[in-house]
Amino acid sequence: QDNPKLEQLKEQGFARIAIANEPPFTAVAADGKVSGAGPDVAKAVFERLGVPEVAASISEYGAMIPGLQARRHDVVTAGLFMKKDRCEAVAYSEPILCDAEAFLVKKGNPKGLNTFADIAAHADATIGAPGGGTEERLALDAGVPRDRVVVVPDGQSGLRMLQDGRLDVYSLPVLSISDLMRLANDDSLEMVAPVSDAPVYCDGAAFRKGDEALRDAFDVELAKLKESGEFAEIVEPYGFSAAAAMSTSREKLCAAQ
Amino acid sequence: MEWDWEFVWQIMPTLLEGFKITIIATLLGSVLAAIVGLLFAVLRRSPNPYIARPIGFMAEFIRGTPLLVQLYFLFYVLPSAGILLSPLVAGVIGLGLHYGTYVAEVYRGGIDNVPRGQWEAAKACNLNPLQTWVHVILPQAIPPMIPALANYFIAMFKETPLLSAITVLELMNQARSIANTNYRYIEPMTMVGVFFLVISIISVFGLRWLERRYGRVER
Amino acid sequence: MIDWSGYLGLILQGALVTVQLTLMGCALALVMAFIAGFGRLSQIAALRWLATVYIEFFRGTSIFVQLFWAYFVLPLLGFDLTSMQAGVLALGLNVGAYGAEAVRGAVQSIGREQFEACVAVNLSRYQTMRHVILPQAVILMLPTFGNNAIELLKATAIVSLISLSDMTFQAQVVRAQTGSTLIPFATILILYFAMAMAISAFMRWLERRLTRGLDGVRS
Amino acid sequence: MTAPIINIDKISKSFGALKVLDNLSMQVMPGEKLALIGPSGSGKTTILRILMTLEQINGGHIQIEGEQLYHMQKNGSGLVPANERHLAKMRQKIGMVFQLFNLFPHKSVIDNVTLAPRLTKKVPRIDAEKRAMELLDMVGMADRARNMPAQLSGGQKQRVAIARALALSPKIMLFDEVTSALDPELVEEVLNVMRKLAAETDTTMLLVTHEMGFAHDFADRVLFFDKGSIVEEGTPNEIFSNPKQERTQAFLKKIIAAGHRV
Amino acid sequence: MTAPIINIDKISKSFGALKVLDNLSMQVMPGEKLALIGPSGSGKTTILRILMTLEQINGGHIQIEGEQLYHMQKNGSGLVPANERHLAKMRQKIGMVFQLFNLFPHKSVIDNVTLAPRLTKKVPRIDAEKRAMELLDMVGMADRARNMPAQLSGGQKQRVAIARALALSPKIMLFDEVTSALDPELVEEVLNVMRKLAAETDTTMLLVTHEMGFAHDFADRVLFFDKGSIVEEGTPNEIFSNPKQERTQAFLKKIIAAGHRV
Ligand SMILES: Nc1ncnc2c1ncn2[C@@H]1O[C@H](COP(=O)(O)OP(=O)(O)OP(=O)(O)O)[C@@H](O)[C@H]1O
Ligand SMILES: Nc1ncnc2c1ncn2[C@@H]1O[C@H](COP(=O)(O)OP(=O)(O)OP(=O)(O)O)[C@@H](O)[C@H]1O
Ligand SMILES: [Mg+2]
Ligand SMILES: [Mg+2]
Repeated sequence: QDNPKLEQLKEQGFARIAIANEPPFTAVAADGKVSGAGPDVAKAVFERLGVPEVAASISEYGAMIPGLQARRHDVVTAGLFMKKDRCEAVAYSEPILCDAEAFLVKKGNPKGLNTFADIAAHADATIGAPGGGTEERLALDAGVPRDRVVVVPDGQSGLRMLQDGRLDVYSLPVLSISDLMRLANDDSLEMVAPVSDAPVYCDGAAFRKGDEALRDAFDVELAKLKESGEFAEIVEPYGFSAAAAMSTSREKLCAAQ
Repeated sequence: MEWDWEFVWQIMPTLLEGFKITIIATLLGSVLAAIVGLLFAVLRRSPNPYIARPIGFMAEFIRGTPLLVQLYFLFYVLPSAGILLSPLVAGVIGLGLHYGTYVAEVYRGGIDNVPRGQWEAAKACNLNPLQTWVHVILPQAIPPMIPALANYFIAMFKETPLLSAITVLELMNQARSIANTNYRYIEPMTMVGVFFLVISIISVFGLRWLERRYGRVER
Repeated sequence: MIDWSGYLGLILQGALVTVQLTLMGCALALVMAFIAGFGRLSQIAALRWLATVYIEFFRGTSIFVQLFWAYFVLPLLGFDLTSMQAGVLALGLNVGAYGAEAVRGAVQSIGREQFEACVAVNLSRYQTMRHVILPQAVILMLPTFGNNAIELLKATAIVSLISLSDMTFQAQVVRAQTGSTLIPFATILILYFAMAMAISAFMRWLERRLTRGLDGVRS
Repeated sequence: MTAPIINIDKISKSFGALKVLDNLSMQVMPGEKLALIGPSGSGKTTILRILMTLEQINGGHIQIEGEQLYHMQKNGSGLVPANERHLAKMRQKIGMVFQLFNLFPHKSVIDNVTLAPRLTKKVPRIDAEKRAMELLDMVGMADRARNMPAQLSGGQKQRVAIARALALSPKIMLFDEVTSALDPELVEEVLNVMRKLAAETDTTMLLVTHEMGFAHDFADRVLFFDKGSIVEEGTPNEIFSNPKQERTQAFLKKIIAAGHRV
Repeated sequence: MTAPIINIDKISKSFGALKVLDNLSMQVMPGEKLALIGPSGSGKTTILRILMTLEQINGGHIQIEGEQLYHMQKNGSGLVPANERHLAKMRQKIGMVFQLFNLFPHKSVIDNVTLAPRLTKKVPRIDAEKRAMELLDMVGMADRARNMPAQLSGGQKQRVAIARALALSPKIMLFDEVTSALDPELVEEVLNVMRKLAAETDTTMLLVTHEMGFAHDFADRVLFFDKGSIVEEGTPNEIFSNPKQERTQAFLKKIIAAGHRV
C-alpha cells in the first residue's frame, strides 16, 4: 500500500515515541523500562501495524511538538491533549486517554481557588503548570498574568514548590495529581477535581503533519483495539476510563476552543 | 521552516522582559561572587588547617560539579531543611557560589602577586593586619585582577540560561515559553543567541579597555 | 518499597552517557582547538578571520543557546542529528573555541628565539611547528585543557534539558518516579565530582609524563 | 654607665637545616651608630630582620630598652612568647629601610610618609603632612611630595623610604644595604642623606653595607660577621686599618681588589 | 681574483622611522674571517640577521655565491622578491650562532644537532648521529650527548649551539656576540672552540663581538661600524693599533677604559 513512512518504520523495526516524565501517563521502572498508559497503547497498536518495538524518549511538554517537527520523534504519546491550535500543528489519532483537570492545593484550600477564573481574580495567587502544557494555556486564557503562571519542569518539582509554599496551585490532569499525592503521602495537601472551568481533555497519538497516512493506519488498529476490549485492559489499571475515550472523537475535540 | 520577521518583532517585548531578569541575575550574581570569592580566598589562606582544608575542599567540590545540579539542589532540596528561596534568589546564590570559587582563584593570584616586601614594609610601619590588608595589599592586588574578574562575570552572564531550569523567567525561559506556545523554536532561540552575542562583543571591547586601564601595575 | 538499587543502576546508565558525551566532546574540542588555534596564527588573513569568527561566536553565545539551537533549529535547516550528536557538537564546538585560545597563547608564548633558531637551521614552517614549537607548547596548554575538560564535563548536565538521558536527566527521572529529591541529586553531585577529580588526576599524570627530563626548562 | 638599648642574648636562628645565627650575643648603646659588615650569607640581613620581627628566632632573648622583644611576662610566673599586641608595641621603637625601598606604589610620596602615623598613632592628617614635609625636606624630596613612586629614580625612592621610616620617630633605625640596588651615580645622594641623619639625630642606627668607605665615616663601631657569628669588632680604624683576625683581613682584601674604596 | 662569497650591495634597513642600515655595501671573500665591531646599536646584529633572513631589507641587493638572496629571477623578465622556497635553498649555505644559544630545550644535545640534517636533508638517523658525535667531539661535548640543555652550563650550551650550526655544513657561519651572555669563567672555553674552528676549516665566518682581544686573534679583517655604516676597515693590526678615524679611536679608548683587553 501507499504508506512509505510505515514501511520505513517496519523496516527499522521500531518507532520513536516521545513521552513525558509524568506518571501515570508514562512510567519508568527501576530497570529503565518505559510503561504507562500512553506508551502501552502505542506499543500495542504499533505491534499490530508490524512495528515490533518502540523507542521511548522522555521530553518536556514544550519540546514535544517542536521535536516532532524537527523529526526527533515519529509520534508523541504523552498526554498531549487535543485542542484546536494543536490540531493545526500536528496530526492527531483518535482519542486515547481522557482526563479532567485538577488542582493540587494546600489542605483546606486556604485561598479558595477552585477554578482558573478564581486564580485570575485573586490578587496574588500563583499557579504552577508544565511549560507548553494545557494548564499553562488555560491559566493564561483565563486571564492569569504571565508572572503568576510559573512554568514548572516536572510533577515532583511542582509538588515540592507547592509544599514549600512557592505555589498556591499546581495544576495537572486528575490522574497525574492523584499519582503525585500517592507518592508524596502528605496529608497537608488536597486535590480539587475536576476543575469546573476546564473541559475534560483527551489526548491522541500526535503525528507530524504530512504523516497522515501513518496516522490513518494507526487509527484503524486503534479502533480494533478499542473494539476488542484490549484497550480497556491496558488503560484502566492506570486509572483512565476507556469509555470516555470511546465516547468522543477527534473531530469533536479539535473543534472545541 | 521559514524565518518570520513579523514574529520576531512580536516576541521582542517578551524577550526584553526576560533580558532584564538576565541582567539583574548577572549583576547580583557578580556582587555575590565577588564577596564569596573573597571569603574563600581569605579563609583558604587561614593558618588554621581546620578552616583552610574544609573550605578548600568545598571550593573544589563546587567547582567540580555542574551549576545546573547545584541549582536543583538549592531550589528543591534545601526547602526540606527549612530554607526556602525564591527562584531568583536561589539562582543568584547558585551563580554567586559557583563563580565565587573561580573568583577566589583570581584573588589568590592577585594577592600572591603583591611582593613580599610590601608585607614587610607594612610591618616595619607597624600597621596591624587589617590595616595592612585594607591600605597596602588590597589596593595593589585588586586593580590587576579586574580584567580577570570581568572575564568571569561575562562567563556568568552566559550561564544565566540555566536559571530557567529553576523557573526564573529570564531570557531563555521566556524564549522557551514563546516556543512552547507558538511551536516555533527558530526565531526565539536565534534571537536569544543574538542577544548573548551582542553583549559578548560589547564586553570584549570593554575587557580590552579594562586590561589597558588596570592590567599593568607600575612599581 | 522503592527499588533503590534499580534506580541507582539507572543513574549509572546516565553516568555512562555523561562519560561518553565528555569523551567525544573533548575529542571534538581538541580537534577544533588546534584547527582554530592555528587558524588564528595563520599567515593567511582569510583563515585568521574565519577562526576569529568561530571563536568569538562560540564563546560569545551561551553553550545553552548553542545546544538548543543544535537540537531544535538545525534539523529544521535539514541537518538531522540525534540528541547525542547535537550534544557532542554543541559541547565540542563551544569548548573547542576556548581551547583554541589556549593553543594560540601557548604557541605565542614560545619565545621568538625558538622560531629564529629554526630559520637558522633551515626548518620549514611545518617542521618548525611539528618538531620544535608544539612539543614545547603542548606542555603549556595542558593545565588549560584540563580546566576546559572539567568545564565540558559540567556542561554535559545541560543536555538533560534536551532530553538526552545523561546522569542529570536520569536523576530527574528517578526523582519523578520515587518522589525523592535529595538522594538522586546528592548521588550525581558526588559522581560528577569524582569524574572531575579523575580528569584532573589524568591531566596531572600527563603533564608529569610530558615534562619528564625537561626539568628547569620553563616554569 | 648607661644600659644598652639593644641587648641580644644568645639568639640562634635556622632556616630548615641551615643554621644562620648561632648563639649570637651583642649590645648596642643608645645613640650608637653601628656598621655590620661581612661576606654574603653571613647573617647580617637576618639580624636586622629579626629585630624588625620579620623573622622568628629559634632560641635566646632580645631586649629593647630593657623590655623583652619576643617574649613577655606572664603574671609573674615567667616568660611566654609575645603576642601580636606586644610585638606591635615593641615595633614602635624600631624603623627599617630596605634594600629595594618597598615603597607603597599606589600611594603618593607624601601618603607613603603619612600612612603609618595616621593609622597607627591616629595623628590628624594635617599634622602628619606637616611633619612629613619636614622629613621630605630633610631628605631633599619636598618638591616631589605629590609624585607617585613610579615617577622617581631609585635614589629618590630610597630617600622617601628613609623619610617614611623616620615618620614614626623610632628610637632605632635599621638600614639593610640601602644603596646596593642603586645605579652608581645615585648612591651618593642617599649616603649624603644618611650622613646628615647620623650627624643630626641621636637615633640608634644599625647599618648593613658593602660600602666600606661609608661604613668607616658613618659608624662608631664596626662588627665583622662571618658564618652567623661576630668574628671581630672595634672602631672603624681598628677594623679597616688594623684588622686582627685573618678572616677579616681576607674579606677586606677581596673587597679592595674588587675596586671598592675603604 | 676569486669572486666574493657575500656581496652586499647598497642595502638599507629601517625599523619604523629608525634607519638602522643606510645604503651599506660590503664584500666577503670565501674563507675569510671577518670581525664586526662597533658601539651598541650600530647595526652589527642587524646585518647578521639580514644574512640569516631573519629580517627583511628595505632596499638594495645581496648575493651569496653570486646568487640573489632576497630576490630571484622571474623567467628572464627581471628580479622579483624571493619566495619561501628560494629562501630555504639559500639558507642552506648559512648557519648562525646566537647570543642566547637558542637550543631546543625539549631535545637532548644530540637531537639538537641531528634535528636539522634529518629533517631538511633526510640524512638517516644513524649517519646524522655519527656526524653529530664528531662535531660534539670537536666542541668537547661528546660526553654530554644524551643530556638535556637544561642540565648544561652556558658555555656548554653555546658549544652545542655551534655544533648544531655546523651540522648543516654551511659555507658561511655567523656568530653574534656568542660569549656575551656567559659568566666570565666560561667565556674562554667557547673562544677556544672558535679558534680551533677558524684554524681547521675554510668556512667563511662573520663574527660580531665586544671581545677585542679575540677579534684581533681571530679575524683576517675587521670592520668598524657606527650608526649603520662602515666607518673604517682593515687588518686587526691596522684597526686596533693604528686606527685612523676619530670615532674608532674614541670607541677603542672607551673599551680599554672599561677594562677589556685589546
Ligand atoms: N627565608 C630564607 N629561607 C632560607 N634561607 C634563608 C632565608 N633568608 C636567608 N637565608 C639564608 O640565611 C643565610 C644568611 O642570610 P642573610 O641574608 O642574613 O645574609 P647577609 O649577610 O645579609 O648576606 P648578603 O650580604 O648577601 O645580603 C644565607 O645563607 C641565606 O641563604
Ligand atoms: N626588531 C626591532 N625593532 C625596532 N628596532 C630595532 C629592532 N632590532 C634592532 N633595532 C634597533 O636597531 C638598531 C641597531 O640594532 P643592532 O641590534 O643591529 O645593534 P648592534 O650593533 O648589534 O648593537 P649591540 O652591540 O647592542 O648588540 C638599534 O638602535 C636597535 O634599537
Ligand atoms: Mg643581606
Ligand atoms: Mg647586537
